[in-house]
Amino acid sequence: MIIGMGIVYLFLALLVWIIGVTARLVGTMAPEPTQIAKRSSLEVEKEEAELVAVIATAVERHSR
Amino acid sequence: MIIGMGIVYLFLALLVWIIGVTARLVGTMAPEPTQIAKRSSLEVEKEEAELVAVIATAVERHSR
Amino acid sequence: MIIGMGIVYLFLALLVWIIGVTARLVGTMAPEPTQIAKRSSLEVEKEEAELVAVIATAVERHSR
Amino acid sequence: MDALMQLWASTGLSNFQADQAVMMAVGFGLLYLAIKKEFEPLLLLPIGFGAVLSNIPMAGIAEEGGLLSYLYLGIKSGIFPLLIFMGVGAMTDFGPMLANPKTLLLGAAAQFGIFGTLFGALALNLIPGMSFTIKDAAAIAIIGGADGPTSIYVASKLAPELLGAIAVAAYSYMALVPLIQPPIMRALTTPEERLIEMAQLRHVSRLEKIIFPGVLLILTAMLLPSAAPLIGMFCLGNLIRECGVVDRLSKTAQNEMINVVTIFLGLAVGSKLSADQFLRTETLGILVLGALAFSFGTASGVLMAKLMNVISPENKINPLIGAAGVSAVPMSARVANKVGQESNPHNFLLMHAMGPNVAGVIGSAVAAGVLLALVQ
Amino acid sequence: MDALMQLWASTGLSNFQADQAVMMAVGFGLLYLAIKKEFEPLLLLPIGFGAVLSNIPMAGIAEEGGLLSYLYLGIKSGIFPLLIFMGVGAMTDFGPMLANPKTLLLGAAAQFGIFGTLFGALALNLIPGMSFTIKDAAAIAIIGGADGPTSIYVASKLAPELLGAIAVAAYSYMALVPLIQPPIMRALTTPEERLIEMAQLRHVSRLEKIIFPGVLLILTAMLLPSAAPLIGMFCLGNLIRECGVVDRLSKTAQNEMINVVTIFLGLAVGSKLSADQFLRTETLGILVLGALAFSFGTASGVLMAKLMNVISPENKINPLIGAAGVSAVPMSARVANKVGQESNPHNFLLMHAMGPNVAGVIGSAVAAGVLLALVQ
Amino acid sequence: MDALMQLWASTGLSNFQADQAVMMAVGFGLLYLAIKKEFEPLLLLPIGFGAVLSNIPMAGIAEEGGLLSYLYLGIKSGIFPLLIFMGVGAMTDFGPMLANPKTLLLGAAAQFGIFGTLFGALALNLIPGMSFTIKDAAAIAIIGGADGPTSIYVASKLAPELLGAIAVAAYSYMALVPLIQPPIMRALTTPEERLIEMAQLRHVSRLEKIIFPGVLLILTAMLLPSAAPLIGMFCLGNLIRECGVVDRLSKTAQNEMINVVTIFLGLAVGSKLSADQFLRTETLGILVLGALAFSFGTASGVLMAKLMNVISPENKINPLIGAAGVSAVPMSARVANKVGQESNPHNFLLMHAMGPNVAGVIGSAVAAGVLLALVQ
Ligand code: NA
Ligand code: NA
Ligand code: NA
Repeated sequence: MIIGMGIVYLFLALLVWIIGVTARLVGTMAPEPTQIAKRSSLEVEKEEAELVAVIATAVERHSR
Repeated sequence: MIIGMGIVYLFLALLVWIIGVTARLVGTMAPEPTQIAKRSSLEVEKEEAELVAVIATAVERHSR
Repeated sequence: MIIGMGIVYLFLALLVWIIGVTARLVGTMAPEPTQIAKRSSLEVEKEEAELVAVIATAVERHSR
Repeated sequence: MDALMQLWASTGLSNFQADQAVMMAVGFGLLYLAIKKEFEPLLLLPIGFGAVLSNIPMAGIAEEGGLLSYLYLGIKSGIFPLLIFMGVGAMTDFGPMLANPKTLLLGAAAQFGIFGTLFGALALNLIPGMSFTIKDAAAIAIIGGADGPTSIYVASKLAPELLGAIAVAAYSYMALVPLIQPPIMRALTTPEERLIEMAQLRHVSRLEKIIFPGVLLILTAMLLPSAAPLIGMFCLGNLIRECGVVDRLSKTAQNEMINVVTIFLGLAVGSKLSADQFLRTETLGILVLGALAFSFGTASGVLMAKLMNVISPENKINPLIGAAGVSAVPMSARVANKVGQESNPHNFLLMHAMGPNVAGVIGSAVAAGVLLALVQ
Repeated sequence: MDALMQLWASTGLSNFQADQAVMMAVGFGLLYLAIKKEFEPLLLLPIGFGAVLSNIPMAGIAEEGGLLSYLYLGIKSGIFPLLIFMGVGAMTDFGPMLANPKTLLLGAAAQFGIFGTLFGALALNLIPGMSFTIKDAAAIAIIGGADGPTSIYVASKLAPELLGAIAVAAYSYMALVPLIQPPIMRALTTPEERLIEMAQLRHVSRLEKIIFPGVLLILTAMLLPSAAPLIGMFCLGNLIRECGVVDRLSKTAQNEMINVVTIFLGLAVGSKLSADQFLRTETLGILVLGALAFSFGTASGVLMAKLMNVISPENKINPLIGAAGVSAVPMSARVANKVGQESNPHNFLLMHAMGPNVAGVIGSAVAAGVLLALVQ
Repeated sequence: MDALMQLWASTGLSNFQADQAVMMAVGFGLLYLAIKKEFEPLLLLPIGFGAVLSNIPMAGIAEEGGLLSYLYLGIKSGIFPLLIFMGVGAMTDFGPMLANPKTLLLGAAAQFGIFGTLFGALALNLIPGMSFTIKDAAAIAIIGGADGPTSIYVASKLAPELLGAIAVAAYSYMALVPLIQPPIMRALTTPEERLIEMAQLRHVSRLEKIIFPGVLLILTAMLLPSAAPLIGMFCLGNLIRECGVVDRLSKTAQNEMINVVTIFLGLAVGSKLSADQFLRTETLGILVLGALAFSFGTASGVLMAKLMNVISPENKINPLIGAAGVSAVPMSARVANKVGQESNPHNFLLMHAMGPNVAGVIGSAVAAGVLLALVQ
C-alpha cells in the first residue's frame, strides 16, 4: 500500500514539476498570440453555408 | 397454425389487459404532473450556449 | 509498366467514351426537369419542427 | 505477352457466367426500384448494391476473406438485426397503442398472414421442383409479418441459404403496401364502415410509456423466451427513447448507429443473392407466398376489426385501421388514412392506425418467437 | 398437443429459477435508480437492462452465441473501456489543472481510497464466507478511484467474475457522491477553512494544453507502462480535442462513438450480473468496501489540502476542493462548489475543484497501472 | 523491497531500447507535422499517436491481445480502407469530371508515377542494403497514386511489413503537394500556357451523376475485377450521395462513420511503425521513391495536357490542371488554381482542376487493380 501510494505520489509530483517547467518554457519561448483556432476552410465554409441557410429561413418565416 | 395464432393472441390479449391495469394504476397513483422531461444540466447548458451563439450570429448578420 | 499504363489508359479512355454516350442518351431521353431532390416527408417534417423550435427560441430571446 | 494473358484471364469478361450476369441485373433492378420507385431505399439500395458486388466474377467480395463475408458475420451472429430492432424501438412511439390497447388485437390478427403462409409453404412441396423443409417454411412465413429485421433474424437462424430471397421479398412487399392493401381493404368493408370516425385518443402519460417496455419484456421473459432477443432489444431502444434521462444515447441509436448498421446489413444481405441460391424455383415460390401472406394478413386485420365492432358495438373501430396491423411502419398506417379519406376527407385515421401498426411489430416478433420455439 | 407441451417446456415460467428472478429484480432496480433517481443513467440504464436480458431463462442472450456474449468480447479485449476513456479524454478540459498544478497532489491523495480498500479487501478474508484473492482485492480496490471505465478495465484483467458487481458498485457510488461526500467534508473542515476564497486561475495557453497529453504519455511510458493503454487512449482523446486541427474527429469521439460504445459496454457489463456471480456474500463485501473506499478517498483529499495549507500558507487552498480528487467528473467538483456556497454564496469553487477532479482521473489510472504491474 | 524491484523491472525506463525511443520520436515528429504544419492531420495524428503507443516498452499495446492488434484486424481484412473509400465516395462530386470527361485522361497520365516507381523500386535492388520483392515494389509504387486508403489497401495485401512506411510516405507526400508540385508545373509550362482560360463547365444532370457509379462499376467488373472492392465501395458511397433517397445514410457515411474508421485506421497503421520494420535502409528507399513518384506523376499529368492541346487545338486545356491528376483531393486542385492565379488572378481553375483530381482517384484505384492482378 505504501509503495503503491508512493508511486502515485511520485508520478503526480513529477507531473506537477514538469507542468511547471513546461508552462515557463511556453511562456518564454512562445508567448500566446491572441489567435483563434484555425479550422480547415472547407469545414468553415460548409458551416457558414448551413448557418446562412438556417438564418435565411428563420428570417423568412419570421417576416411572414 | 392454430397453436401458433393462439399463442400470439393469448400474448397480445394479456398485454391488452396489463396495459389497462397499468394505466389505471398510473392514473390513481401518480397523476401526471405537467412536467417537462429533465435533462442533465450539462447538456442543457451546452445546447443553450450553442443556441445563443447561433442566434447571436444570426442577429449580427441580419442587422448588417 | 507499359502493359500497366496501357490498361489504365484503356480503362479510362473507355470511361470517357461511355460518359459521352451516357450524357447524350440522358440528354435526349430524359431532359432534366428542374426538380428538387425529394426527401422522405418524415425527415422533412422533423427538420422543420426542429427549425421552428430553434427560431421560436431565437425570436423569444431576441425580444426579451 | 504472358502478363497480358494473365490479365485477360483475370478479367471479368473472360470469366463471366450467365447466372452471375443475371444476378448483377437483379441487383441493378433492386437499385432501380430503390432509387426511382423509392421502394424502401434505405435497405434495398445497399441490398441491391451488395448483390452486384457479390456477383462480380473473380473479385470474391462475398467469398471467405472478402469484405461482404466479414459483414455477413454481423447477420449470422444476430447482431445487426438486433441493433436495427433497437434503433426501431428508439424511433417508435407507443402512445397511440397505449391510448387504445384494443388495437393490439388487430396487430395480432394480421399475423394470420404468417401462419397461413407457413401452411402454404409446406403445401408448395406438392409442386415438383419445390422443396421446403419445415424450417424453410417458417422462415418464409415470417415475410407475412412485413417486418424486415425480424425476417432477417429468423431467416438467419432457420434458413440462412434462403436469407437473400426472404429479405428481398420482405422489403419489396413492404414497399408495395400502397398497391397491395387498398383493393383488399375496399373489398372487405362497406362504404358505411369506411366512414366510421373514431374518438380522439386519450393522453398517455410519460410514466405509462416508460413502464410499457418493461412490462412487455417481463411478459416475453415469462411466456416466450425465444422472442426475448428481438423484443428485448426493441424494448431497450424504446426505454432509451422514453425515459428522458439518456437523450444522447437515444439520438445516436436513432441516427448514426442505425444508419451504419443499415448499410452493413443491406450489403451483407445482398451478399446472399448469389445465383445458385437465388435463381431457383423456390425463389418464385417465396415471392408468390410473400404476396399471399401480405394479402392474407391485411384481410385478417380488417376482418378482426369488423368482428370487434360486432362484439362491442360502442366505441366502434374503423375497420380500415385493421390493415395497418401488418406493421410496415408507418407505410400501412398512412395507407389506412388515405383510403379512409377517400370516403371522408375530414376523417383523420393516421394516429388511430399507428396503434395497430406498432402492435403489428410486436405481433410479428411474438410470432417469430413462436416459430423459433416450435421449429428450431 | 405435443407442440403445446413443447411450447410450455420452452416458456420462461416453467423454467424460472428463483435466483434468476432475483437478478431480474436487481436489473429492474438498477433501471429504477437510473431513470427515477438519475443515478449515472448513461451507464446504469444499459447495465440494468443487460442484467434483465441475461437472466431471462431459456433465452441464452448472455450465453455463448447470444448477443451479449459477443458484446462482452469488447470488454474482454479491453476495446470498449479504452474507447470510452478516449472519449472522456476528448471531453476533458485540463485547463484548470494546468493553471494550478498543485491540485494534482489532491488527485493523488484521493487515491488513498484505492490502496486502503486493497487492505480492507484482504482483511475481509478473515470473515467466514468471504474469500478474495489478491487479484480480486486489487480489482475491488479500484472502485475507490470513482472511475467507471478504469474499474471495468482493471476488473476485466484481474477478476472478470467480479466485473458485474464491481461496475455496479463503481457507478452507484459515483452517483451517490452528493450524499456520501458532504458530511465527511463538513466533519473534517472548520467553518473558516470552508470560507477560503481562492485566487482566480491564470490563463492557460493553447500550446500548454496541446503539450500536456504528450508529456503525460511520455512520463507514463517511462515510469508505468502498465498504465499506458488507459492513459494513452485518454491522452489521444485529449490531444484530438485540444490540437484544433481535427475537430471532426473530436466531435465524433465525444458524441456518436462514445454513445455507441456506452450502450454496448453497459449491456456487456449487465451480462455479468448473473445469479451465481452476483448473489454471493462477496458482493456484500464489495458494496461495503466501495462505500468505505469513497469515504476514505474523500477524507484523504480534504486532509491533503489542509496539509498543503500548513506547508505553504501563502496561496491557501480551500480544503473542500480536495474532496473532488476522487474523480467522478464533474459531480464531485459540483459538490465541492455547493458545500462551499453553503458557507459563502459568493464563493465560486467550481473551476478550482475541476483541477483536482480531472487530476483524480489521472490518479486513478496511475493507481490502476500500479495494481496491474504489481498483481498481474 | 521485492515489490519495488518488481515495479522497477516493469518500468519503461529499465526496459527502454534505443530503437523504441527513436520510433517514439518519429511518432512525436508525425504529431508535430500533423498539428503544427497541418500535414494531413486527420490521418497523421492518429498514425503518429499509434506509433508512440506501439513503441512503449513493456506495454504491448501493438502486440497480440493489445488494443492496436485488434484494430489492425480492420486493415488486414481490408474493412477499414474500404469503408474509408466508401466515405470518400460519399464526399466526392463527379460533376466537374462528367462535364469534361477528357480530364479522365489527365487522371490516367498521372498514374505514370505509379508505374515509374515500380521500376525504380526494382532498380533499387542494385543498391546494397536494399532488397524489394516484386510485391514490395508494387506496394511502394502505389504511393505515386497519392491516395492514402488505396496505398494502405494494396500494402496490406502485398507487403504488410512495409505498411507503416508506405502509409507514412503516402500521407506525407500528399501533405507536401503544395511544395513539390509548383516548381515542376512552372518548369514544364510556358507563361502563355499558364494563362489559358477554360470554357465554363456545362451543367451535369442529376441522372448522369446517378448513372455514373453504376457504369464505372460495370466497367470494373468486366475488365478489372481485382479493383472491384476498392472501386465498388467508392461507387457505393457516391451512389448513396447522389441518389437523393437515402440522405441519412449519406450523412453518416460522410461524417461519423468515416471519422470513427479514420481514428481506428490511423492507430492501426501507427502500430506498424515498429523499430524493426521502420528503421531500415529500405524505408529511406521508400521515402525517396515516393518523392520521385509524386514528381513523375505531376510531370506526366502536365505533359499529357500539353499533348492533348496539340492533338485537339480547339477547347484548349490549361496544362496546370494536369498536375491535379495525382489525386490528393482537393489539395492538388487548389495548387493548380493557385499557380494559375499567379499568372492571371482572374483565372479560376479550381473547378476545372477538380475533374482530373477525382479522375486521379479512379486512376489510382484502377492502377491498384492492375498491380494486384499482375503481382498477387
Ligand atoms: Na407485423
Ligand atoms: Na479517481
Ligand atoms: Na491518384
